[in-house]
Amino acid sequence: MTEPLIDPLVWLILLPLAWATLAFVLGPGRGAWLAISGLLAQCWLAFDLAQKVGTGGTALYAVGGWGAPLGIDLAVDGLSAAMLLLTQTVALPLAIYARSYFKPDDPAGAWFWPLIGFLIAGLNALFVSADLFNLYVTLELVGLAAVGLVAAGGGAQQVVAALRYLFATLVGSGAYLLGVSLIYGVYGTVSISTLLPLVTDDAPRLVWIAGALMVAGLLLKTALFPFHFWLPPAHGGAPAPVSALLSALVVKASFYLILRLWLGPLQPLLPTFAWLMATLGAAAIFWGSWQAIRAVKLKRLIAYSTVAQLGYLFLIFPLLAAPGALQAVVMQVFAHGLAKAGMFAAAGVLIKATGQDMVAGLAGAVERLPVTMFAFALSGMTLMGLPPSSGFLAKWQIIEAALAQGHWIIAVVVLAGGLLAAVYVFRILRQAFLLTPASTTLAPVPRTLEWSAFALAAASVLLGLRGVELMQLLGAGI
Amino acid sequence: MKRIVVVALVVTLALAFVFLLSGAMLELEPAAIDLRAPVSAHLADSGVSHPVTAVLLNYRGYDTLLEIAVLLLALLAILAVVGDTAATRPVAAHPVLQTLGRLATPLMVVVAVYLLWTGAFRPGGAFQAGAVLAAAAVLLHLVGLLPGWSTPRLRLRIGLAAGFALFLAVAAALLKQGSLLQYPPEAAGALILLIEAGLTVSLALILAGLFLFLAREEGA
Amino acid sequence: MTTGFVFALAGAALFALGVAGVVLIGHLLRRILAFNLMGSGACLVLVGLAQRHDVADPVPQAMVLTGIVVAVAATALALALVRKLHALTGQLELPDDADD
Amino acid sequence: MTLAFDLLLALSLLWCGWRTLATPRLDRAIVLFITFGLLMTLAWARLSAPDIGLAEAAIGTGLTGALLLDAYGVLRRRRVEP
Repeated sequence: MTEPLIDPLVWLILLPLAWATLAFVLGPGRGAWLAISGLLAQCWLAFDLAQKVGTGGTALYAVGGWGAPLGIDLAVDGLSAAMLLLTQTVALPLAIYARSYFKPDDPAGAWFWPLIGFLIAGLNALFVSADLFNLYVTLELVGLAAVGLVAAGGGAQQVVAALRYLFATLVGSGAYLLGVSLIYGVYGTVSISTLLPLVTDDAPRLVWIAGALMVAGLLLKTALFPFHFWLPPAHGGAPAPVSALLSALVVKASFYLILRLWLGPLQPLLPTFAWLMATLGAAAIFWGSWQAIRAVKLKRLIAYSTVAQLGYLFLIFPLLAAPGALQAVVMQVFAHGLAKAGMFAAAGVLIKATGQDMVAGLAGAVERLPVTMFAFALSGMTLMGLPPSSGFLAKWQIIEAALAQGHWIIAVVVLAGGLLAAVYVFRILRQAFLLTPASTTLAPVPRTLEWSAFALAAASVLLGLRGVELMQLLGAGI
Repeated sequence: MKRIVVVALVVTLALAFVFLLSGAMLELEPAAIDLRAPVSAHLADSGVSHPVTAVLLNYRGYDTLLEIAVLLLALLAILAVVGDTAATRPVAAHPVLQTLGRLATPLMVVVAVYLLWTGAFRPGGAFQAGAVLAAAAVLLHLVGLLPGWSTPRLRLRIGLAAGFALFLAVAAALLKQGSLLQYPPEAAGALILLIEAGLTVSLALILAGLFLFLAREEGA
Repeated sequence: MTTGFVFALAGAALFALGVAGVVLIGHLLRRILAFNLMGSGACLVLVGLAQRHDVADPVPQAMVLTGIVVAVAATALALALVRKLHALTGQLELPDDADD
Repeated sequence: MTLAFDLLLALSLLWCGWRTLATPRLDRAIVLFITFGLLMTLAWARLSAPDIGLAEAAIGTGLTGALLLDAYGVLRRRRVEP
């Protein structure tokens, strides 16, 4: 255990909990500045932690001083440091965006600040927890916060979406909990580090069932095809800053946990299902893209694009033995996280300006809102995987890993997915380049909204030029 | 027709799952790790003598911290969903019921205090105590003595958040001399009792709030 | 056959019953009941299986206490959403996803 | 003897759970669910887990039951006088 790693790790959990509670006490609609300054500090903490992990390797932290298996351990390595970094850097611009997005008397914004505080605390806690039951509690924290954000102050459609999301997320965490129960029954512990040497490939049948239950529950939460039914209404129907947070971060949290189990305690068992995962991932790419291509509503389209982009994450499971595969998947998580946050933020600007959520209503947007449309195009570039964006880097690495192991079919799927993404991105851009119909008037939109969307989108492209640092962080030990 | 196929499929899957799971459970060997030994070995240092409370508030106190966050968050999400509505007057119940409510409340408060205090060495503790207090509030509401709650004012918000804030503050303060939530053995008992007392009040308010914030929207 | 085993098996069956209920039942209040059955089932498995030799184990017991509180939090949120939906539309079932 | 009691209790739990979902009337389903909670309390007692029994009775059954009954009452009132 290296001493100086400790503080940023713990404060990344305590700080958002503290400002969330304080924002709640301050009352409805208050706490924006509190949240933004909190997130600013968290960004610094996450960078600090990443730097320390990059040089010092992994660290273990025993909460309460007991140590596993009696107590709960927190653990941080390159993968979790990277996820923490992504979470804080996406959340900060979105918080600035949200402050301008919600008008003071907007019921959807009344409890937004404490809710995202708990959401981010849950995410951070999830990324560093090394205890299967503690992970269950963090999953519930994230899930309930996300449902609350989707439903907040909304109309019937939002409530329907929230209910569908709530049942999906509850069944998902229920299955995960049953899996954890079985693991405890078999081994008498839920600590990941204690389990590592105990689980072998001749484990009792119950452990296989437990693994299947946990992964199935998490797949439902990650909305992998065919479990994606709840995602488009929830991500498409929520207010724009919420959609951005959900698509960029929340679905990645359960994916991260699958990856963590796969590389960790369940390693001897799960590779049996690698090709099943990859097949579902490919199906997600095709189905999600197809639905995005024929979507009528703008945010629906972007939500279906999330379904498709999540598919790429699952393509790498058969490749995980190759050295570059983990880097590829984390790059895809970053690329999609930044680009999708930027795209939903840009969509929020367009909806505010045009007063409607229709793809057909975008005519003339390029003329009137050039910054926003540029942000949209940059995000689209990353989603398609055009160089020099981080999306290109991610897809390149997946293809490289696939070809190195002779799985050319995966490379074909990646290329086809890029082409399909181009179709739905250009559908929007083409509409936006049309001349403005004389009758339409656009409502004025705060500059902050446009520029925070732009910052996220630009980051998704620029990360492609600075990918090496991220790769080094991941190399620092998993 | 399609419905019948779906039902049949789900039922078959459920039965197969139970069959598989039961079979696998029955062939189980004893677990490799037995946590009962370390739980009782460190009980003297945990500040309480009831093992479940020791696990809940000391060994795995971090779980409990996050769990209180979940509870506070659920209340928050409910406030966000229900939106802003005016509080309504409750319907007064039969006088006999009201008298019963008046009599039961102090009794329930006594039970709650007993449960809180006894949790250190016997079954009981903050959760059960808070739940009993919340039940008293629900009872008072049902007999018409306590109105449903509207958007919480500052005092109520402080009450709702205080238990969690106190827990969080203790956790952070303990960082100065050890790791997160690492109680020094000699102070563990007092700190746990402090946290539990705070939690009892806030848990009672939150659990009652889950009911009373919902109850407010229609007065009948 | 010990007490722990009996209730672990019952828990497994309850979990399956609950999941089947959430999947098959349209009425939202009943779905919430089904979700609670599912949660109770998982809790029974956690304690029952750990205590299959009938010796009490405080660790899973404390975990179940956490699980019960989380379940009631989720139930309350679900009920709030159902009541809001009913107030807005008069419906107690989820409509088909309109945009697909 | 105790095994017989446990088996009986487990079967009642399952039956109660099943009826909760299958019974046609909603009010009866909720009452069955509360009964289910009380049986769960008994089960926790049998598993020598009195802490959970207390919490289940107070929170899992008491509060959840009150929430469900309250929701049922509101939904029915709305239906009667729209």
